[in-house]
Amino acid sequence: MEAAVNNQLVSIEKPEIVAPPDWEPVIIGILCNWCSYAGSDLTGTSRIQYPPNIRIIRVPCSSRVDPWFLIKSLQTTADGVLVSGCHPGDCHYISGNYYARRRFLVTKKLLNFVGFHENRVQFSWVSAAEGPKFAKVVAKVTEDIKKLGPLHLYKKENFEK
Amino acid sequence: MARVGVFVCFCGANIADFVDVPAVVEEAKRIREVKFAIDYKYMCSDPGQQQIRDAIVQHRLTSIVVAACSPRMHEKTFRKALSDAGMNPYLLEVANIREHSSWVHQKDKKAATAKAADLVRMAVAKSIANEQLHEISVPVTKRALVIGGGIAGIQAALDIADARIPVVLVEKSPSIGGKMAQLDETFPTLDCSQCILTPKMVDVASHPYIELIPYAEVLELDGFVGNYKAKIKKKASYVNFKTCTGCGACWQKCPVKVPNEYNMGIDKRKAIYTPFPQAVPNKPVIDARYCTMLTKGKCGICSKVCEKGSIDYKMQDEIIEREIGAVVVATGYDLWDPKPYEEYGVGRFKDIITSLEFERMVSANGPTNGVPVRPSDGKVPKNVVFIKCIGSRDEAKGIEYCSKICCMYTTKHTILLHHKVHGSHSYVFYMDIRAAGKGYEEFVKKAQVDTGATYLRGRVSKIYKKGDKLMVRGEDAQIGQVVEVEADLVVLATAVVPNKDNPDLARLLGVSYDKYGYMSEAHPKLRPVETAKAGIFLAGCTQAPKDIPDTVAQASACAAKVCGIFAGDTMKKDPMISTVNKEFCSGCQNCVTVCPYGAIVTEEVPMGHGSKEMRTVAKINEGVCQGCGSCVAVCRSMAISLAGFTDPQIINEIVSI
Amino acid sequence: MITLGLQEKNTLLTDVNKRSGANVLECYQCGKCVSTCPVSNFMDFPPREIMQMVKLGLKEQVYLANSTWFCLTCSACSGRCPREIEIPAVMEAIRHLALEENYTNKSAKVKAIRKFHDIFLDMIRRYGRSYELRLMVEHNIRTRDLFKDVMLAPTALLKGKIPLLVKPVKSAKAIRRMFKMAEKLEQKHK
Amino acid sequence: MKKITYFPGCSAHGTSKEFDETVKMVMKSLDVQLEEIPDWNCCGATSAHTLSEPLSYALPLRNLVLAEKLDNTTMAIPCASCYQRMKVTKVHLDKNPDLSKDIGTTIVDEGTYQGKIAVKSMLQYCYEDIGLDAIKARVTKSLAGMKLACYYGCLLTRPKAITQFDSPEYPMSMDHIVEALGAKATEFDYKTECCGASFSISNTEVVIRLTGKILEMAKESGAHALVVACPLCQSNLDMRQPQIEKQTGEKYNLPVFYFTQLMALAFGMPEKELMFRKHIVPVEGALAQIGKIEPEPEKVKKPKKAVEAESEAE
Repeated sequence: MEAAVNNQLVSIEKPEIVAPPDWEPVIIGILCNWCSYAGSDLTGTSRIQYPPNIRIIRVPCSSRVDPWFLIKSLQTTADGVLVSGCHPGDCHYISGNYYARRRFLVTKKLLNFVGFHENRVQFSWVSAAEGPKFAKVVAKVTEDIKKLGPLHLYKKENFEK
Repeated sequence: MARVGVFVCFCGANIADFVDVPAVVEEAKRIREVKFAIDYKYMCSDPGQQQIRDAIVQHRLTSIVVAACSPRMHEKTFRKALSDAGMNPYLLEVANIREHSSWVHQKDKKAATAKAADLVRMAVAKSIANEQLHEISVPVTKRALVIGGGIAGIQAALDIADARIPVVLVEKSPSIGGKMAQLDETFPTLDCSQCILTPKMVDVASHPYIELIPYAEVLELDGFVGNYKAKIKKKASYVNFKTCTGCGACWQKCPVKVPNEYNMGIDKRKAIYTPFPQAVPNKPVIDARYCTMLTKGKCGICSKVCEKGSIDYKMQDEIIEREIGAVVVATGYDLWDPKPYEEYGVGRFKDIITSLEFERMVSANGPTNGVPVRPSDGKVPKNVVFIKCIGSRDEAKGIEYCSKICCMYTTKHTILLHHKVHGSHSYVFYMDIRAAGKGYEEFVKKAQVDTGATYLRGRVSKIYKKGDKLMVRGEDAQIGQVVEVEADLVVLATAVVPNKDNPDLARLLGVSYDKYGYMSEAHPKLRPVETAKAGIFLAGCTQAPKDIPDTVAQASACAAKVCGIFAGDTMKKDPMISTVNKEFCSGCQNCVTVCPYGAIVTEEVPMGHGSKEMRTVAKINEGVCQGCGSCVAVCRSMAISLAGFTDPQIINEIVSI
Repeated sequence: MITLGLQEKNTLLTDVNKRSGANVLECYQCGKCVSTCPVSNFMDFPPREIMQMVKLGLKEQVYLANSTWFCLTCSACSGRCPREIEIPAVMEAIRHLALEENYTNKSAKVKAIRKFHDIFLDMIRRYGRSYELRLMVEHNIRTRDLFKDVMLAPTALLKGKIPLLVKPVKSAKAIRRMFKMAEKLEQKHK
Repeated sequence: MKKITYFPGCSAHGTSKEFDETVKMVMKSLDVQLEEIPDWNCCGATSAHTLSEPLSYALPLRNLVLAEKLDNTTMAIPCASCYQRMKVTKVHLDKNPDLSKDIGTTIVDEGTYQGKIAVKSMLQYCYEDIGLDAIKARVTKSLAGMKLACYYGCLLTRPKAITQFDSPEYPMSMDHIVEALGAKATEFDYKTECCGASFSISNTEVVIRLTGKILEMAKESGAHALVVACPLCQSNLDMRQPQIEKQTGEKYNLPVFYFTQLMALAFGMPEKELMFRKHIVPVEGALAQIGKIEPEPEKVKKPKKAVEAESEAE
């Protein structure tokens, strides 16, 4: 049913656009201050290496993430977005990450509906102690987005001209 | 027009080795709003900060970006530099080019530099949208809640109360004293535990600033630092403490005998009881599980013998509330149950006991009047084998960590055995002797040399019965041979595990805990007594296993922290909280539902200027708001914004990459 | 004296860990295995010492030790090991590695044990089942200990404890195929 | 009538014929039909896994495949060693299905491994599937008066991850069974110590040492006899007993029964058919204890300060 709806719309993903050989995706990572941001700091202090494509934005809690941020990111600068918060039950603000999760799922459905591939926006739980996990998550997201190809180029070609 | 200053740090070689710092500066200079950009070896050093201060004045900067380490590290330092130069500290943004770039992309300097430049650009963009913010002050309730009345809770309560701050001390059992009250003598000085503890217990009871609530539990904690509200359940004791004189007639006459927890079940107590003779408060309670009057409606002897008529079988649990400003959690520890050690025959052989059982037996006020005996036949043992690391450092059967105190209390037990039983001998099976502490190694030497305790390095593999002896088999790795010791009594040094109520309590307090159940400190080194939740502190074994000196030190540290919070009549609070634009608010109250702190209420405002028609809008209690931003994301009319993380700030970051 | 070189050259440790699926580095030398092991006092080096020697990379000593041959795989040690190390698997891995790299312990006892197993497998190869009388006789002949247990034989035979004949497995082909496959796989390891 | 797959093992035709026979008798009287695997082969025992890992899985695998063809849900194995090799292979294959590809090529004629049959030792089958109540119900001649030390050895309950049955340190299943037969199980601390098993022929010295200690502890526990569920344990404890007595100078005089022999005896089957004549250590002394019930000792007065284990209401 969903697929049928998708077909009726102009798909945003254009597989025929070939990325130039030196193309690297830009990924925006929106991390909560208490768990995931601290976790990403730990990745740094542990000197665990990960692909340099991610640009991190700090928010107090994953529940601060407005769907608008995701849409704006994909619209303007990013090829993919990662939102990361505390593990369920560990939210510094008691229940914020549950709201975030629910809101994220709805947003994802919307983006899907519009024609974005579901891997363009991803969600993860990374605690302050999970430095290695953060590196893994970033590596995976980067790889996923690389597979999907550029969103940005497409936009430049279609909107600027 | 914004005038931004950019300060890029080398962090010695930490950043400079993997990021081309001058290139980042050049890149920053190309941004229209950047009027000044410079790099420096250590931006956080005083000369580094001086450059920031000077530039603010010289170049009339309107916001500052420091590209250095994580803002979690030095944001406060740089904010201070700003305010020293007369600038609002919240006009600072930190670009994290160390943890997020130089340290994690060490193999690709070009990419790391490009990323650092991007991070700087994002920070500049955000800082342009920064607003001047001011710290908020919140009134404080100057009363502390201490949960748990062991030595940690007692020490914390006394220290806080001595600073003339009221304390509510809640203890689960009928008396304070905790595990320390069960000990005989303490290492490494062998001073009598009762002699040093009971005066403190009495102090607690008589202190004008301490409200002692025994036989009670904390049910709920609402609010935030400085303004908590606690609900406490006073369990029904069936004895009116106000009239009871503690004469003891009731428990002397009570016919129901049950195992005595204080003596580890070695002897019996009555269904109406005071836990031990030195109990504080020295008032009996009725154990409703056993009292036949309460279970079957038959007996009533205690009521008959009580001259004061203090017995009240109809008493109900009572729930009371207290307003408090800070909490000290001191719930102590439990001992690990050694049942999984089937190869030792735990549960089958009566003459295998735990260390605390041994401690009770050698205690002067213990069930055997200070002489250890074999539970099987009541004989006094001569050869006693002590086995350390029971459950500790044993992933297979127990827990991974070292319980920290067993090495020392076992040493103490060998000495006590030597003192109490003439001609006795101790064998200690150990893996390592961990005697790091003042006077500890000397204490071990005393046990080994003066009392001649035999130390055998190896884990015991099997215990079996031969006649009335227990044969204890283990390797002595020193000589590389398997040895068997004929033992009269075997004492297991069981591991320290967290109080089994810890996870439940942690959840109701909103504090995190680890996989074992110990509550987590905010930082393992630099904030060892704080929790991540402001105003809640940890003392003693609630946080990790520790001995009495460490526990007392930590309890006093908690007291200092509590007194710090209560030093003024108000508390300073981060201004990063939500505010409502009443003009835009549609009164849908979505924000009220999502706020995890109940910080959002509604108020009535006039429909328009001078109008008499009223409409409902949201109102944020700035004392309660913690700044999570949940309300901002759900607000349909964009009426709420979160200071420091406003929509323009974040969107600026997104579009500037 | 033993001179310890670079740990990265310690192929013994990586080989043993890989083959056994255990991690020898987890051993913290508590010695519970030693006093558990029913045959530790017959061994050149009890399990705890073998573990340490593997950590130190003392390949020759480990491969030539009789310990791995004496291990009965009774699993008492691993059941009690606080770090849950599969010690019998470690012993077996060392034994197999030593066999593959042609290290042979020349002591009479190990020889006798090996002989026994060789004869036993030989018998299975031939008949598909084991045959106790032949096992005993052949073992005595091959270890030159002709009169061992000779006192037991008459009673055992009289009591019908040891049958004189064996009923071989019908599909001998399958058995032969197994032995071939095993040899092939072992060659691969070498 | 229940039907199960039966794997007798090589020793059933030799050293442990009495085990095999009594298993068959007991199962018949408990209404269980044993279906023997056709043309089974040796499990490889200790020798296979000592010398060759692939072989130690290949040999039992053929039996497992043949067993599955019989379409029963459970296979019961009297010999502890066969049981363990079979169970180890099963657990290993279930965890690493790739392995059966390599090894499975050798048994193409028999079929492929499905992994659907449960592998149990005869002791486990009696304890778990038949149950104590059913056993108790069949007893016509109580063994009351007999004190028995139940010896499990190493392979029946260890390693826990493989066997998933009873305690690896102090199992009680066989104790419960002999108590169901009316006998008394003694507190026997050496019930899971290894007897030396596979060294019986190649390294007799070790076996004598280990077995001697087991016999000593059994005697110490006050037992009239030992009960086992493993042919290797039986032959080591029984056949080597005179040798051990000679070396230590002690007289143990402990006959070693298979638990099924005692079940058959308690079920009222004629003694003649239970093959007691096959035992090296004479059984008459132990059997004579049946019916001699000691008077219950008077309740010993508990010492004043002793620990009383009373159930605490928790």
